Amino acid sequence: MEKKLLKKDKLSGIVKKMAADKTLYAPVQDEDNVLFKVLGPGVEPLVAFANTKNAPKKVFFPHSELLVKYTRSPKGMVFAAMPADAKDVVLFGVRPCDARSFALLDMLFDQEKWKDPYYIEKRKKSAVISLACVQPPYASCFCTSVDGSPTSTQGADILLTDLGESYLVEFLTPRGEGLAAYFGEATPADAGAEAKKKEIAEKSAAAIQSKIPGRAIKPILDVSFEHPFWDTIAGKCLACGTCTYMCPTCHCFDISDEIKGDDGVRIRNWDSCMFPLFTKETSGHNPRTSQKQRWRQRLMHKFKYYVDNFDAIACVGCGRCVMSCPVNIDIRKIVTDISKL
Amino acid sequence: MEKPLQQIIAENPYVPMPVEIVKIITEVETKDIKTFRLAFVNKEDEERFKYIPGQFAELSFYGKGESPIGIASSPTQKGYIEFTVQKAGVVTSALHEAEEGTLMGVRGPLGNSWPIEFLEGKNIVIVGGGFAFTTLRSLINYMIFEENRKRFGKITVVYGARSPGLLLYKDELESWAKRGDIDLNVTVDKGDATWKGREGFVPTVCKEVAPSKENAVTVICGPPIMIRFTLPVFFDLGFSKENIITSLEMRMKCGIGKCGRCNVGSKYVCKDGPVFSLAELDKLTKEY
Amino acid sequence: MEKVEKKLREEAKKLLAEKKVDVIVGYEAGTLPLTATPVFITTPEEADKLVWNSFCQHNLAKYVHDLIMANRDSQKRLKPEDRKRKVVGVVTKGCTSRSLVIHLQERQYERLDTVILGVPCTGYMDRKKLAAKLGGEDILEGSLDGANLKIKTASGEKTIALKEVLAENCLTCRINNPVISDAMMGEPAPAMDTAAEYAGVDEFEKLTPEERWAYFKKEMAKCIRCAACRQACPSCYCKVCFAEQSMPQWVGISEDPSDTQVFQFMRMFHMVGRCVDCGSCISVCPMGVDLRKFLKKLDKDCVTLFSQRAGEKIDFPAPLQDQRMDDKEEFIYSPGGGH
Amino acid sequence: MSHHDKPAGKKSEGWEPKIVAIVCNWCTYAGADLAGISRIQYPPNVRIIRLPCTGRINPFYIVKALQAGADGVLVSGCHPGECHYLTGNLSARRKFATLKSFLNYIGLEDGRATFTWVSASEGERFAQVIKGVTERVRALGPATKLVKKLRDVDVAAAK
Repeated sequence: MEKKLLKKDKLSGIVKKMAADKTLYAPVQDEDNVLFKVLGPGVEPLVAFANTKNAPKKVFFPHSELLVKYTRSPKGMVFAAMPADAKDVVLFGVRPCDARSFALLDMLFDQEKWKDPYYIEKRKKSAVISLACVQPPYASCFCTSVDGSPTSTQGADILLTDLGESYLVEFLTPRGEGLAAYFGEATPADAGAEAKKKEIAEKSAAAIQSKIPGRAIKPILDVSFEHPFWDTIAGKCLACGTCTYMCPTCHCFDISDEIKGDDGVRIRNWDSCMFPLFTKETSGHNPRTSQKQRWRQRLMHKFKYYVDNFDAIACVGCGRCVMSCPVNIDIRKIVTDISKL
Repeated sequence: MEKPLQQIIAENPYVPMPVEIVKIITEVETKDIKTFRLAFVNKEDEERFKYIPGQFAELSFYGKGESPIGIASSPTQKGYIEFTVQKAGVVTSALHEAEEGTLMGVRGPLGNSWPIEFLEGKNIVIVGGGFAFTTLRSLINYMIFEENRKRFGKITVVYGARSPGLLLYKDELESWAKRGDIDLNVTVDKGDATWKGREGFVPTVCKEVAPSKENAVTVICGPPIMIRFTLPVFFDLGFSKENIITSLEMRMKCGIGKCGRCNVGSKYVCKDGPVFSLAELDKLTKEY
Repeated sequence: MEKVEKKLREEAKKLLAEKKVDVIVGYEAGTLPLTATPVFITTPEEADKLVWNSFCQHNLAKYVHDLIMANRDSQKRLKPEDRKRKVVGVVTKGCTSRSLVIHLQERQYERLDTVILGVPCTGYMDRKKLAAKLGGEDILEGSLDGANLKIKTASGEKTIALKEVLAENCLTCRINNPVISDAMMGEPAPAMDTAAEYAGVDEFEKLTPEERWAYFKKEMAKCIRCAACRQACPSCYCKVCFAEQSMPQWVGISEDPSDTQVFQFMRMFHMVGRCVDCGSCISVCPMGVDLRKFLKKLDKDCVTLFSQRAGEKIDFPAPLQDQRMDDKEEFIYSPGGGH
Repeated sequence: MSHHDKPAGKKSEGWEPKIVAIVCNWCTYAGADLAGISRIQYPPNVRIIRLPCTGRINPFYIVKALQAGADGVLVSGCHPGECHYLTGNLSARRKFATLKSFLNYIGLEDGRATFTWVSASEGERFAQVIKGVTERVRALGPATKLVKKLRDVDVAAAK
């Protein structure tokens, strides 16, 4: 696919132009946080090293999403039609780890047998412009341990790499090429730029210091469901679910109905396997009564079940859970400890 | 722009099909289990809702949400589907208040099913306890249907409830008893003045009936305590784990393997189950 | 602080060796720079893990409640005479001790269930404040050197005064030494700046209702309904939270603005006379919602209306448990005049 | 805080305030009865919910009523010292004092939630209270704060 060079000072203008034409999400400073949100007019998109506090998965898998509308007739429930089309969306400044999360979520939401039309529709209508990490943003980044890299193209439609003076713009997919018109000021990339990119890629991958045995623990997990090790991990866990809400790949949800007058809606909302009520049945029986079981579920889901089902680790190594856990439960340490079982 | 509802239903597994409650049967003396007969509002939805015994569906009730319930009717019964529902949570309680003629929604069929192809040509031993008899009833009605009966060997049924008043489908039990091609053993833990049938727990009755393991498969569904004591009986009779089939229950929401709460190990009960053989269950974790 | 830490470890060893406690809940060093994290110590050998420093932020009373309840639940089926008490030792600063008092006032467990290891507290570092100071730059290494933090980031080494990044609730803390304890690990700490305790609330009260509503709305819009605030709160121990009851369903679970506002409003309102201003909810909030602006108002009202502070006195009923004829009632409406 | 806060919304044409009154069984409900028996006129804008005692009122009822779209909520019980259960209303008074203050603090108009006492013999006072509260809420206009609207696709897309 095509590669171009773009002078660095041109980027902001291009992004703002896109934001004027389409719904564009970008990292934006919001009080003390950098959040991934819709870029309003006159707002500067951020291209600094830090990643967004919230994961960009919410664009395709919103926190609360309308599934079904209905009304009440004298006889009961009557289902209403729903608008068909999602809007064209551009995601700008997505980190390669987060872009990989889309590829991982595709595996679940876009399976052969059951497709999730809400997710797929939004995914189809979107283009992801990824921004390579020329330096790892955090000491807790560990993408290289979970099949990723700071310059991974997985899940992205365009990859931008900061070469110093200019960005190398790689159009990776037809969806990415659909945005080529916006990059009119870019010039074709030469071999020198490619070499530079390669050098940066190697350097940035080497700069990721934090390592965990991501794939290596799978065979251990296969046989250690009952291991006493699990008793040691979750004592201090608050069951707050912050890790799952911040995680770019966590995708568990709840469905609830709301009514007002004669109108009703069915909404799906993010949920978390960390919550005691997540699996509690009407009868009162709960297959996962303890935080130990719930933590084991979270870890197993990411490092075993997902591998079993899709041959992929459901973790992109962004380090959000490590940084946001209020009691400092560090998934890197847990995975490392498991590898020694 | 809005799409017509019928097209959405065809493309979207989250959107229920409209149905009408055409009949409500109170099954037990405690009145907390009722069978709801639902007819599709649109003919094409009935075509779309092609199911096999053992599958389940999500029932939608106005303002209350959805609840996953096993299908109690057999696909051989045309024109309607049936669900036997115990009053327990938000949706089922609302359903129990409903009257005939109420419009609601149904989403499905979901899950795998009793392994019909695997069962074909074999002797089938059905063991059910209490309220968990619903999808077994579907299977029995399917197997004894005229055109299907010859596809299966000997059919033995052991069905137990705590008391005579808690037996489901009493009329059907009577009609099955009159048939010569099904060995029906209905038992209650404790009978009453009018009860002339068997008394005793399901495991004990299974031991007495002692079905042969030759070319036989047993399909078990019931409360965990019943299953726990029944399994050893079948092991003693020589049934292999591949030939013992059961159905799991878990909290579910989406029913299509996305929402992430009903997994047992790498398998989702809603999508890969609810039906598993004991051999399959052995390979999974014990978190259910 | 080193002295306190040393004494703490000695005391913990002794208690565990003499089997006076089953577990000690304390703090150990975290895996990230400048952090401390809760730890459960069950053998004397492990006691050396315990730390006491300016990063010990959590209100450990939450774990005391959790551990005692879990123990009780696990023995539900035993005969009363066969049940065993689980004694939890807990490293306790001022706010933690007030939470313990609240648990005792609300008869969650008995005083005999805990051994309180009191520590004098001079406040903890607010990670969010520090992050803001560093402009979001990642902390590669860090240490506390006297009154200053020495921090290494990608852009170089920095020195920041600890006082500048102490949590807001600590800066104006009125009760920074434990109100109850079985043993104190050192001399009581000097008082903090209590004069400014309600400065934020006073200022907010001066705004117009529309301005206040705008602020409330804006802050609540940040909330992602993860309920981390509730989970971290030592006073939030209901077996099933109102937010999760389904019959009736009090509040919707989506991020609908009204549902979020009502959830937060009611959760906070449950803290009348029960919020000890420990900052747990604020420090765990992933989105940085300004909950303290509102919680502190409840505290102020409690003081002005009922002359009480949450968990301050053990032999006194909690404000909302108390019934008095002589309460002020200016808020009562009377037709034709007044409220 | 004064009750002359700015109205939250424009008074829409033909709008009538909806007021939920949560009252205790022994005093205020009897007072309302007396007002009825005595044929004292008062505005028809209240929907009365009877509970055993104001002490039984979960503050959530008040907030929930506001969320569901009530323009005003009135809580009324026995005067202090006259509680059928001795101290139920004293407990309630502490809850309501803080609740009202907290509602005002987050910016709700002062007149949305009203607390008062009406005894079984005060039929006239009951009518006066309803009149007063209705007028106050009418002056404020339809409630907009905390009120829940059903989620729509547009809302979903905007997020």
